[in-house]
Amino acid sequence: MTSVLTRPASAAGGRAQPVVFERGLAVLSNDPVNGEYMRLVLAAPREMLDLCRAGQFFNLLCPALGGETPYLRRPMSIYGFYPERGELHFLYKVAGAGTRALAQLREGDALNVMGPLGQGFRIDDDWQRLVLVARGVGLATLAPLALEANRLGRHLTAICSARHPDLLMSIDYFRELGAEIIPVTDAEGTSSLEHLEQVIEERVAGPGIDAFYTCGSNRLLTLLQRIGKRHGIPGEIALEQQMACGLGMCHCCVRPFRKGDKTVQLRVCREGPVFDIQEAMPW
Amino acid sequence: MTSVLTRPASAAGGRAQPVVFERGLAVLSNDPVNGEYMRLVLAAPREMLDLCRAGQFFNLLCPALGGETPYLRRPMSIYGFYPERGELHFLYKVAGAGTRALAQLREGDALNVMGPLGQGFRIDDDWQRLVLVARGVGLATLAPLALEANRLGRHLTAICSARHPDLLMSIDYFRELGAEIIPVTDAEGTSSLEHLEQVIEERVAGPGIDAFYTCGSNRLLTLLQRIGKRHGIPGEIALEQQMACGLGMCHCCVRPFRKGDKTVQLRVCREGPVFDIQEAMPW
Amino acid sequence: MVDLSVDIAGLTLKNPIMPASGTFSEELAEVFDIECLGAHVTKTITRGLRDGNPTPRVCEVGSSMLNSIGIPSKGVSAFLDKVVPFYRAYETPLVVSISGNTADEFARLCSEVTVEGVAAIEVNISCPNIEEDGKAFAIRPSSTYDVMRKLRAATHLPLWAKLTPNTGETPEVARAAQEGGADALVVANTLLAMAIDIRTRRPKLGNLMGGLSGPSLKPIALRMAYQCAKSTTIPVIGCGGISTAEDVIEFLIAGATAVQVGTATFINPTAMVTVIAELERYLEREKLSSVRDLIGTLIDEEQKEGVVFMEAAP
Amino acid sequence: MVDLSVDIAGLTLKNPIMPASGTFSEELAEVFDIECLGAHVTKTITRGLRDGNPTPRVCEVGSSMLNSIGIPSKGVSAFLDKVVPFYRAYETPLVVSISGNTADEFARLCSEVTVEGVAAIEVNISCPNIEEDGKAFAIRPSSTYDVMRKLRAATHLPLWAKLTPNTGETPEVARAAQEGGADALVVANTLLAMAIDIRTRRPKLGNLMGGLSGPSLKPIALRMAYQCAKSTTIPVIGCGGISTAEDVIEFLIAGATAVQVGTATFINPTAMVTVIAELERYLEREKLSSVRDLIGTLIDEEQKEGVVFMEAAP
Ligand SMILES: Cc1cc2nc3c(=O)[nH]c(=O)nc-3n(C[C@H](O)[C@H](O)[C@H](O)COP(=O)(O)OP(=O)(O)OC[C@H]3O[C@@H](n4cnc5c(N)ncnc54)[C@H](O)[C@@H]3O)c2cc1C
Ligand SMILES: Cc1cc2nc3c(=O)[nH]c(=O)nc-3n(C[C@H](O)[C@H](O)[C@H](O)COP(=O)(O)OP(=O)(O)OC[C@H]3O[C@@H](n4cnc5c(N)ncnc54)[C@H](O)[C@@H]3O)c2cc1C
Ligand SMILES: Cc1cc2nc3c(=O)[nH]c(=O)nc-3n(C[C@H](O)[C@H](O)[C@H](O)COP(=O)(O)O)c2cc1C
Ligand SMILES: Cc1cc2nc3c(=O)[nH]c(=O)nc-3n(C[C@H](O)[C@H](O)[C@H](O)COP(=O)(O)O)c2cc1C
Ligand code: FES
Ligand code: FES
Repeated sequence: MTSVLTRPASAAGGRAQPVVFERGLAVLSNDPVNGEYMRLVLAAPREMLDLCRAGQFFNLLCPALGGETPYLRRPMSIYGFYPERGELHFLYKVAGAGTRALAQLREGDALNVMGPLGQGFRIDDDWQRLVLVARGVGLATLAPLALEANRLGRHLTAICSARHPDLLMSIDYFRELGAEIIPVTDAEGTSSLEHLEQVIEERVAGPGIDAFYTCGSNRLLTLLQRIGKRHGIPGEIALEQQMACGLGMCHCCVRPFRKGDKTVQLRVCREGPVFDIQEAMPW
Repeated sequence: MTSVLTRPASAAGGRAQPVVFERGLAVLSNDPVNGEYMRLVLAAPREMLDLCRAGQFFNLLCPALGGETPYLRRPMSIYGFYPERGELHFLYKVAGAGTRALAQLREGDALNVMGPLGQGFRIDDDWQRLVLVARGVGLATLAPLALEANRLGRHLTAICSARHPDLLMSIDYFRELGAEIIPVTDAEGTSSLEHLEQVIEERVAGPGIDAFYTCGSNRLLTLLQRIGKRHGIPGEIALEQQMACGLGMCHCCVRPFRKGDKTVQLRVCREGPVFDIQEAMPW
Repeated sequence: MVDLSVDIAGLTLKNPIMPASGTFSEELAEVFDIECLGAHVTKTITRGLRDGNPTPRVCEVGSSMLNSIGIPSKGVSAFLDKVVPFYRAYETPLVVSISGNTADEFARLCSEVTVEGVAAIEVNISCPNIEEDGKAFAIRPSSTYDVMRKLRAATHLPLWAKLTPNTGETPEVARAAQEGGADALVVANTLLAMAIDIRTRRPKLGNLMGGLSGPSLKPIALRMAYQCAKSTTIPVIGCGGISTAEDVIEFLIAGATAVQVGTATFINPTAMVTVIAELERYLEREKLSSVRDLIGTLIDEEQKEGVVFMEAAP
Repeated sequence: MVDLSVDIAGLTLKNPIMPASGTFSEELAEVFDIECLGAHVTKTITRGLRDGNPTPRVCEVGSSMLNSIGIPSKGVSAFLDKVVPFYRAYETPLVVSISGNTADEFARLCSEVTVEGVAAIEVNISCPNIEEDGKAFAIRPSSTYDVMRKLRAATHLPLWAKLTPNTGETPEVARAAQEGGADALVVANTLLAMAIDIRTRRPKLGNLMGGLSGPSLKPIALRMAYQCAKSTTIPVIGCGGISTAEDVIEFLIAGATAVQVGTATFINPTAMVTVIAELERYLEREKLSSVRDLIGTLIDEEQKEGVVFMEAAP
């Protein structure tokens, strides 16, 4: 529907204003990125793109195509948003019915999207040296963070992990945005936790790290929690959970978080998908 | 599956043999015939076409196309079957979800059909002068009767009724097969029951009529029952009813019939769709 | 101009379309102006704090879904402090959904939410009654009657009793609810169901089973709405699988005075807005001046002996 | 070679796939060789002649259907004279489905169909009990137990009790059926539902209401099959919305020993043939030597307190 630029506080006395779009967008392209991933580019209106933030997501109404009949919407991180060009990008892995249907979309088809949704990444003023650690499709979620870091003139190191060098995505993208890349792969034996810990510790000792960013993986979470605690480095993690509404209404997307000595259930779609890395709980 | 040439008696001691096909056929064409009707031509195997009889029908698994999701199969009379050319024809009116989906089929698409089903028209050896009276899409059901009559060298008169001369279908088809045509239309005021009765009575008095064929309409049924009784002329009617299985299993397609002084429920898909005209009951 | 307003036990709704409990919250106001709805219905709360069920809490089944959210609740005081004030900014009547595992706790909550700004209380009697065998109150007429009596005594606000489809005695339960003091019936909640992931051989829901909602539920909920309208004299609010104006019309013809839209909002967040607009257009096309002219207009005399009280199919 | 055979109370089926009553008859033998099925299950008969319900008797709802066929019956002697002999030509066990509106009539029919050529009797206790309030026997544990006792006394053949989903007491009814003498449970029949044609404002079924079958029913029937397997010690035969091998596997994992395929045969007359072949391929792929290795393998310990006896969703 319509939109305003800031997300209103829900509990305040006044009425909430519409800030979330639900709209059919035209597909500009939908191409394989490598054997496992596809990039979907949609034409989006400026006022929608102006609202987008790195780390937020959209809830996509996957079409009934190719014999698939996905019912619920599918959440997808914003892979890129370009208000100047009027483009909204997603990077996705074909997993089940919904993404199989997405993969059938052709130029000119329409896709109904709802968003932007959720809380994006935080980059505090004094966080100058950022490090992101991600694997696989997690890079989709972290990619726009590189754009944002670049816009804000921060230094970003991207530790990109994959099974095989062929599957390392977004590297060029990160490089273009001036990020330093550290690729690690299973095939080359460089992606083990021990090796990663060593690489990170060297940076902490050397140039220094002001904040960590990661997503999705339990192993990376515990590693970064440990290093973060050890050196007092803050960080954020983007998490996933099954969703229905994507807006905060249904409470199906909760995960447990540590708040002091209590465990609280927070909604990934609303309080997240980005959370404080120390509050997140391994699963 | 497989097939044999004759329909086995179900109750007999031996095992029944498969005689009904369920198969995906390629669409050869699917074109509008006039504003309201479409003709669908499928490529069918010889052994299926050899089993077809005028008056029988197929149960079509309408595809999920154009946003339609028909679930049950849709019964359609055989409009034409040409073992020599390997063609199976249907003539249909776009009514609801199933036929709207059918209308989306394009050359080369596949359509799953099941059949041939039901009992076709009877043409006894001493029935030389046949008269069919039909309206609208009913002509689809009666068309192959003309073919059969032609093959058997019988004389056929087709009284074709429609709202408007433009909607008179199959006339050329009947004419090609050597049938005599009597068109009647609402627009010209020639389709009233009184006028029809007069036309038919003249033929009874003149060249004579050995058997009547009609379908679907209550008004035509009662008219032909009356004339048939008056002159002792036998006849048959093809009837419709909502169907699910099309085979005789579910008993959803029953209609009441007079058998002597009793009323019995018969399955349109199995004992029909063609019934003795005097046994049929107006509805 | 057609008149979309309906009356539910003295409460006038500007149109018969409202959200179903648990599928609506303040957040939807970020998508459209929720003042356009007939009523606002909040997620069920309990008196105390509750975490809700383990995840995964939802899954897809065909073109419908299962959920086992449970009733995570921040408790009644958080609700009164934060949620009720949010809705005060709207003129749309606020309907508060509550539940409890014992009749007394339930009744106590009922009186606690009887505050200014609340227009009616929806009592979710589809929740387990732990004082008996853990079956929902609304599975049996007797437990329905007993809990409704206590709830009735606890508030002067209109009471909407929300029934469960997990029963073989819908008409009897509906009558018991009316006799116990319900002013309207919400028909119905989700139907107990299950799905298994054959690869992992685990239930698709963390809670093993959950409630079916969405299009698959529609013919069942419609049957129940009809049964309830036939067997009581209080307004029925249809709920279950409604996603289009045609669905709404089906429920109104069956005898519902209003409807709730649940799962459809997840698929299409503006579903209710569209439904209101299309309902209005339909009435104009049909030359009906009021939506009330549709209610209970099913032509069913031929089926007089019917199966209103027959719970057995074929 | 994988072993597809299962044992239902002493009766060995060569595979666990059989048709559901009312969706199968001699005519299907014209489409494929029905000797490939695990069993043949006939349409329910009653003792006397019955016409069945008014038309229309079926309609489509979403990707499922409603039916109100009723039980048209040519009576028991026509059945014994014509139907039973047809199936004697097959080695596949014949299961005869019967029903009655009073327990005594039902039991009498049960003994009348105890003839050579019949391998088991499926008792459709989802039909109305006219001696009580017209509710189906299988809606309540007490009426289930009473009718099963009489049926048990009437035959030495294995008795399969077919349950209804129109109840809030599935586990209790299942236990009552076992205690009353059932050798197996068929879970389940259709769910009472309704559809309205908004143009004519008439019910889409001549009988006003009818039973829901097809994919929409699957998650409900699966939940019931699981509940029955957990709450009794006799084999459960799953039924409801099964149309693919994956559906069958879901039911087997939930605890069903065999399954019945109903509506799917209307859509795809060779559905059962395909399902048998695909089930075999699945077992080969999974390196399981017997289909029996799948039965009841649901990993559900984490949900120990579960909701096996909870009939209330959210
Ligand atoms: C906030 C968020 C952002 C995401 N961003 C991306 C992204 O940028 N690229 C990408 O490839 N994937 C992303 N995912 C995961 C993506 O949502 C799932 O891969 C997708 O929903 C799978 O749908 P499917 O129908 O193909 O698979 P199925 O397995 O058939 O899905 C069945 C159901 O499970 C849900 N589901 C399955 N996997 C996940 C998952 N990992 N997280 C949440 N729900 C899931 C589906 O939404 C659907 O409801 C994100 C998930 C979340 C929660
Ligand atoms: C034996 C037989 C032969 C037929 N031959 C032809 C033919 O050659 N050409 C043609 O155009 N039509 C024919 N019909 C009618 C045709 O089956 C329906 O028009 C068609 O099923 C409508 O489906 P729909 O989804 O478009 O309409 P909807 O109205 O959406 O259909 C809803 C349901 O009602 C059923 N239905 C609707 N109308 C009829 C009907 N008249 N008879 C039986 N079921 C119906 C449908 O099959 C479906 O299950 C025949 C019917 C029968 C029984
Ligand atoms: C995610 C979810 C949560 C729900 N929570 C509640 C609830 O808290 N209280 C309640 O009475 N019903 C609850 N329901 C049931 C709905 O209010 C509604 O009765 C049901 O979903 C059927 O309607 P639908 O098919 O339109 O969704 C919930 C349903 C869903 C899908
Ligand atoms: C047309 C039709 C007729 C039926 N007749 C009977 C019957 O006579 N006896 C019976 O026990 N069940 C009957 N049933 C129910 C089925 O046996 C089965 O329990 C139900 O349809 C659910 O399975 P499905 O979803 O696979 O169809 C009938 C179902 C249909 C669709
Ligand atoms: S998906 Fe509904 S609350 Fe998060
Ligand atoms: S359609 Fe099933 S018996 Fe005729």
